[in-house]
Amino acid sequence: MSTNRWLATGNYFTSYQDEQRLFFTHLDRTILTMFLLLLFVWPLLFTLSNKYMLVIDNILIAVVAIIGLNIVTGFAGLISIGHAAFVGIGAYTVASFSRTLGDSHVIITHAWPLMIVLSGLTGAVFGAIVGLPAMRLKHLYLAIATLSFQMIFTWTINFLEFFNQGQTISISRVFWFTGKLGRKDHYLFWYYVLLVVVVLSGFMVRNLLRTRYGRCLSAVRDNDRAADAMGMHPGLTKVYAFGLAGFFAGVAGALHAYVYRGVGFESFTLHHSITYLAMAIVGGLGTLNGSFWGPAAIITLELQVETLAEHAGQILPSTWNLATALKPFSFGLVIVLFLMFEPRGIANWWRIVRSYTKLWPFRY
Amino acid sequence: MFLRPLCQSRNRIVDGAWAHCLHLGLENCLMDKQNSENLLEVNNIEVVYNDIIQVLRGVSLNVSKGGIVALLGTNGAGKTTTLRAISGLLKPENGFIRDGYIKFAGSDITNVLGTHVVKLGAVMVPEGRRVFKHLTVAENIRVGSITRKDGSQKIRADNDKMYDHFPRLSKITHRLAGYCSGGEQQMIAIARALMASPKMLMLDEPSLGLAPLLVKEIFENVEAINREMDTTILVVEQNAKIALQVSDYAYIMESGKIVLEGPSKELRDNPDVKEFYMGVTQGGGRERAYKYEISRCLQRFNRVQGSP
Amino acid sequence: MENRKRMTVVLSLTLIFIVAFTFQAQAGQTYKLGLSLAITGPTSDAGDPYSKGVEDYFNYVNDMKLLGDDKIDCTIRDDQYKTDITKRNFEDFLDQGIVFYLNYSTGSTLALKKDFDEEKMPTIPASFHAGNLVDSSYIFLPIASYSAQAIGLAEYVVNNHKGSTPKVAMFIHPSAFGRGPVSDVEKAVAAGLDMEIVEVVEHGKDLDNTAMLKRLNSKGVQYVISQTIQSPVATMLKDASRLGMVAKTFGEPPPTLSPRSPVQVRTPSWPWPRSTGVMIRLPTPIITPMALWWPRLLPKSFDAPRPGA
Amino acid sequence: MSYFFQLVVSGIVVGSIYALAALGFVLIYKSSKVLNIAHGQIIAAGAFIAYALTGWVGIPIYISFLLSMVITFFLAMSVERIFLRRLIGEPIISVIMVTIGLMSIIDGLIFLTPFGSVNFSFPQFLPQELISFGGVSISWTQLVGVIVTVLMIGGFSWFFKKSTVGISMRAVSDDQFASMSVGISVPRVFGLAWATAGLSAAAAGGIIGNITGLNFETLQAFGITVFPVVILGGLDSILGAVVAGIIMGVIQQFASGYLDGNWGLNGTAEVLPYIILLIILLFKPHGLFGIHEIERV
Repeated sequence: MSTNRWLATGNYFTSYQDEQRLFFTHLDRTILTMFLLLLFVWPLLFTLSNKYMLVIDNILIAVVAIIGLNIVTGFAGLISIGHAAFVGIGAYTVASFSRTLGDSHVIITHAWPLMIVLSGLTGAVFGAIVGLPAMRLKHLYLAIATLSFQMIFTWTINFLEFFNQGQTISISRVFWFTGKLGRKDHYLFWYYVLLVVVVLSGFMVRNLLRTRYGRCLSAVRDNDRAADAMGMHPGLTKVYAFGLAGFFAGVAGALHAYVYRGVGFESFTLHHSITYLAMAIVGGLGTLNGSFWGPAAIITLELQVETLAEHAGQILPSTWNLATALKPFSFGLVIVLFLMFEPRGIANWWRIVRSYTKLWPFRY
Repeated sequence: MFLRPLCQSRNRIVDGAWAHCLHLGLENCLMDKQNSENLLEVNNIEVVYNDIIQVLRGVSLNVSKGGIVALLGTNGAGKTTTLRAISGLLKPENGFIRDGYIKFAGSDITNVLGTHVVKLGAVMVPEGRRVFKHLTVAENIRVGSITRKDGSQKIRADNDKMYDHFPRLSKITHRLAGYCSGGEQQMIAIARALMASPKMLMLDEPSLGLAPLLVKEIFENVEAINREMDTTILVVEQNAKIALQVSDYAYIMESGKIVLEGPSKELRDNPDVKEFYMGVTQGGGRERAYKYEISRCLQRFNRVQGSP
Repeated sequence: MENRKRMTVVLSLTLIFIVAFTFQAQAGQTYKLGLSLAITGPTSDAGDPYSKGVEDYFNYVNDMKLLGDDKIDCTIRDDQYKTDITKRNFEDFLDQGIVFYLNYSTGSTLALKKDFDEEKMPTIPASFHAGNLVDSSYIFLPIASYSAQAIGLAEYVVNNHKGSTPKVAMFIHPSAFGRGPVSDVEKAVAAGLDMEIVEVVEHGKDLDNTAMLKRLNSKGVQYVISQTIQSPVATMLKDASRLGMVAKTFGEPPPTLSPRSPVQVRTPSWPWPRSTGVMIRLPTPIITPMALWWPRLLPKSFDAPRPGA
Repeated sequence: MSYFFQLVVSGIVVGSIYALAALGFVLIYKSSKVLNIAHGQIIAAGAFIAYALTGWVGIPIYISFLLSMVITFFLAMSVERIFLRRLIGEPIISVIMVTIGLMSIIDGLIFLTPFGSVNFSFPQFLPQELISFGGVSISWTQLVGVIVTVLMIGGFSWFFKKSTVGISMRAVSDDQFASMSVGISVPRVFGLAWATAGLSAAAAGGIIGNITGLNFETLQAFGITVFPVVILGGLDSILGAVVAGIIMGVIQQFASGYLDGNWGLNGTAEVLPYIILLIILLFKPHGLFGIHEIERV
């Protein structure tokens, strides 16, 4: 490690511990701190409309979910086509309380941090249970096991009277120290909550990867037989991975329930699972910062395409379905182009940018 | 014609083998005049992977019709890359022939797709046997005939010929190839390649991971193929001893270059070859080997440092 | 989806009515409206023409100066049948300052009910689920709710049935709008409608309904009241006629693309009974009122009077 | 008892149509180890092309079915050519994601046509009468569906077992490098796999379209509906697809015949296949007929 950690411009690792530091240089840490500060401060400086606040909240919810998906699909290499169901488990944990106690019971409105953690734990339990087949199944067969879970989840929610047969179960606004949240500050308030959750989850995952278990994950992904030979238990590792993914998904689900003030099964269908996968891949599988890029990119793209389709609809005759067609078409095209030309996702651009600036001001 | 690549200034010869090379090269040149018809001509090729990693630095070799030629070298010398360059299989590994040319049976096959090369009659048996594990032995062999256009009659006849040649396979035609033993798998791989009725067969380390007895059997088979089917053979080996016994002519590679070549008989007696490739040392050999290793390490190190 | 052919006409007229009377507008004012619906995604076969109908209708209103100098500016957004996107669209519309909101699916209408009330935003959903009206004072249904329609059919069955108590089954979509009418019909039966509901069938993506129909038959079911989208009913009708039950439509003769005008839906190869209701008469008659939508009907009918068109 | 038999027969009929729809997955998976999520869209496209040819162009219906198979054959081949050829050698998950993207792209293209939002139906071309024996009845449409399925599946099994091209397609799925070394053109094999999958999809589309009518949502949903069939059969086995298809078909019919309406259950046919799939996978991790990966270290 270089003596001056402000001006270090290169790799000066002298031990493995060095390589596992959270921040390689003071500069890294300072930049990150500043960036986080900025994230906390900007809403105070100028206000966004409710729509865009909701969009940002939506991105952050997806980030939490994708962090989970990245653990199971990116770090452990297990394709999960049922992630929306895990998110749904979290949301329906909150919803069950609302259903049994009434939607404005004090537990829901005041003890919401507890509810969020509880949803995470429920998600983890279900994740581990769904992960059990991973002890035996591999590759696509496992992916289909998660798909089955998705289908069973949807059916159960849609069938059981307890879950209001899939119809929206409402959840009332929460209380903060200032009293009950109004409609105006609703999205802003949850923006801050989400931000805290995202930062915490980010650090959790970053730290997780530095532990023995984190290394187990990538070892199992790369070759589970070899990992077995090294004394790791591939099956259990996978089950843990599903459990962790379930935890993050559950947290995301609870947050979704609170932000949207209601839980309906339409938000947790197979289509959403696939969108989550798309987010993870566009962001960059197996990278932490990919979990941030992916949701941001996909949701922004959706918005942009929507605007584009609207403009196209105004110019083109309405008899032609072009504007309608444009939306799925361009959405699909972006995913395909990404995979064709940048299969490692946006995280790879980030990596390239970083490696350019890493040695700054010195060059090769 | 052998002199040209050897004399190029960028081909720094690794060790004291320089003189030998020049000497043998001249001699070969003269010898080669007698059976000068070259089936394969590799001229000074340079191969890069991913546009930056240079693996071959000007390799030239010739395979004359009907002969058995061996290409020897240690791990990472570039033998397999050479073979892949010839058989058009660099592309899947993101490799590319940047310089030089390869001619097979008169036509240029530099950077040509593998299918085309097979159609021209040069077939490779890949390293590590690579049989189709989930296909039966019979299906494995049949796949080899995919590029042939000369009628099912001939193909069927060839198919039978394979079983005559490898009687061991005729007993296990319906077994999945993945469950066959290593030796059987190697035979399947060779038979599969022969089904394309090649003019030249390229074997990539046929001895890899096989018991000595099996290695012997395989090489006997190779000789028989060469003899009976009039197939030219280019064999890449680490096992210099057996390769030099079987082949007529041999090249030795080192760090992406041919450092030594000559008729196998002569190479067998060459002290350097004996020392470095057959593990036989004569007086003080150990020390020399040690020094050589060090110099090579240094050289590699310099190269790594020097590269962008 | 959950639409009848004249639905948009009624809907729009009601809407104009509300708009015209709610806001005593000055001359030349523009009213902003918002419509969020599924142009793509599930049920887009109904949503897409619905959006065109609304668009054309407001063009018609503006062109014909039905509101005098006032104009209506209706923004139409696709929500892909997703509640999340509907909510986003609604927030966006609010930011744009709409005075009236048009919604589409049952799910999102129920999910956003509270928002409508909080924002005091009058809303007409395309879903006529009776449950929309519960605990809500800003959702309006311009025509009879699905429940009312289903009860109407039940009454039709009872009135026209000869003999003992008719046995009825309900064939419904596995969602809120499908299930909604069931309990209301059950209530009507409890209140004295002389009818027996033998079974409620929630269909899936079935390729073959033979088993279901045979089961209903063996339970003595005489009528089927269905409340769902087109495709499952079409498959069921085919299977029904295959089993020897003859389908018969009632209501208006539908517009057709084919020379074979299926006033009588007899042929299994003609899966789209193009009318508001279908009756299958077999050993026993089955009535299927269906939520049907014939695309393009509305624009066509408005083509003629439009100036310059 | 005839109720039971009717359920079995209906199950077999539905199951064989599932098998035909699943065949497309198997064909692509067999050679390139890719699960084509966009298969439902290709099925829909096949059905729409057939309708467009007969309904708008006026070609006789049988010929338009054949033509649609031919057109879809080349369409699928060009899809492979344009989108997937570059991805040879990329991780499988990326390739699967590309097919997900493809799903959206084809959706968009279909929304350009009237098929995206209007329902159509094939003109009727088969006899109306029922074929019944002993209280059990099926329609001509279904019978033709079963016959086409049997023909297609028989043909493809023969193709993969006996023809050199078929064997080499299996070889490519086994070891791409080795197959290149014997001169198989791997991209061409992939193209062929997609093309044959397209062909089978068009056939499936024609049959399903005849049964349910031409509704885009319904048709494309088949891509997902047959997943349990594909997996239960073992992903790369044609025979597996048939057996699993019939098992799933019969299970669904039994579910809706015996479970629905009793004990307050409903719509069990939607979920039961997945539950049974999970249970079977726990005992047979490679499906019923899937190839066990031969891992010799």
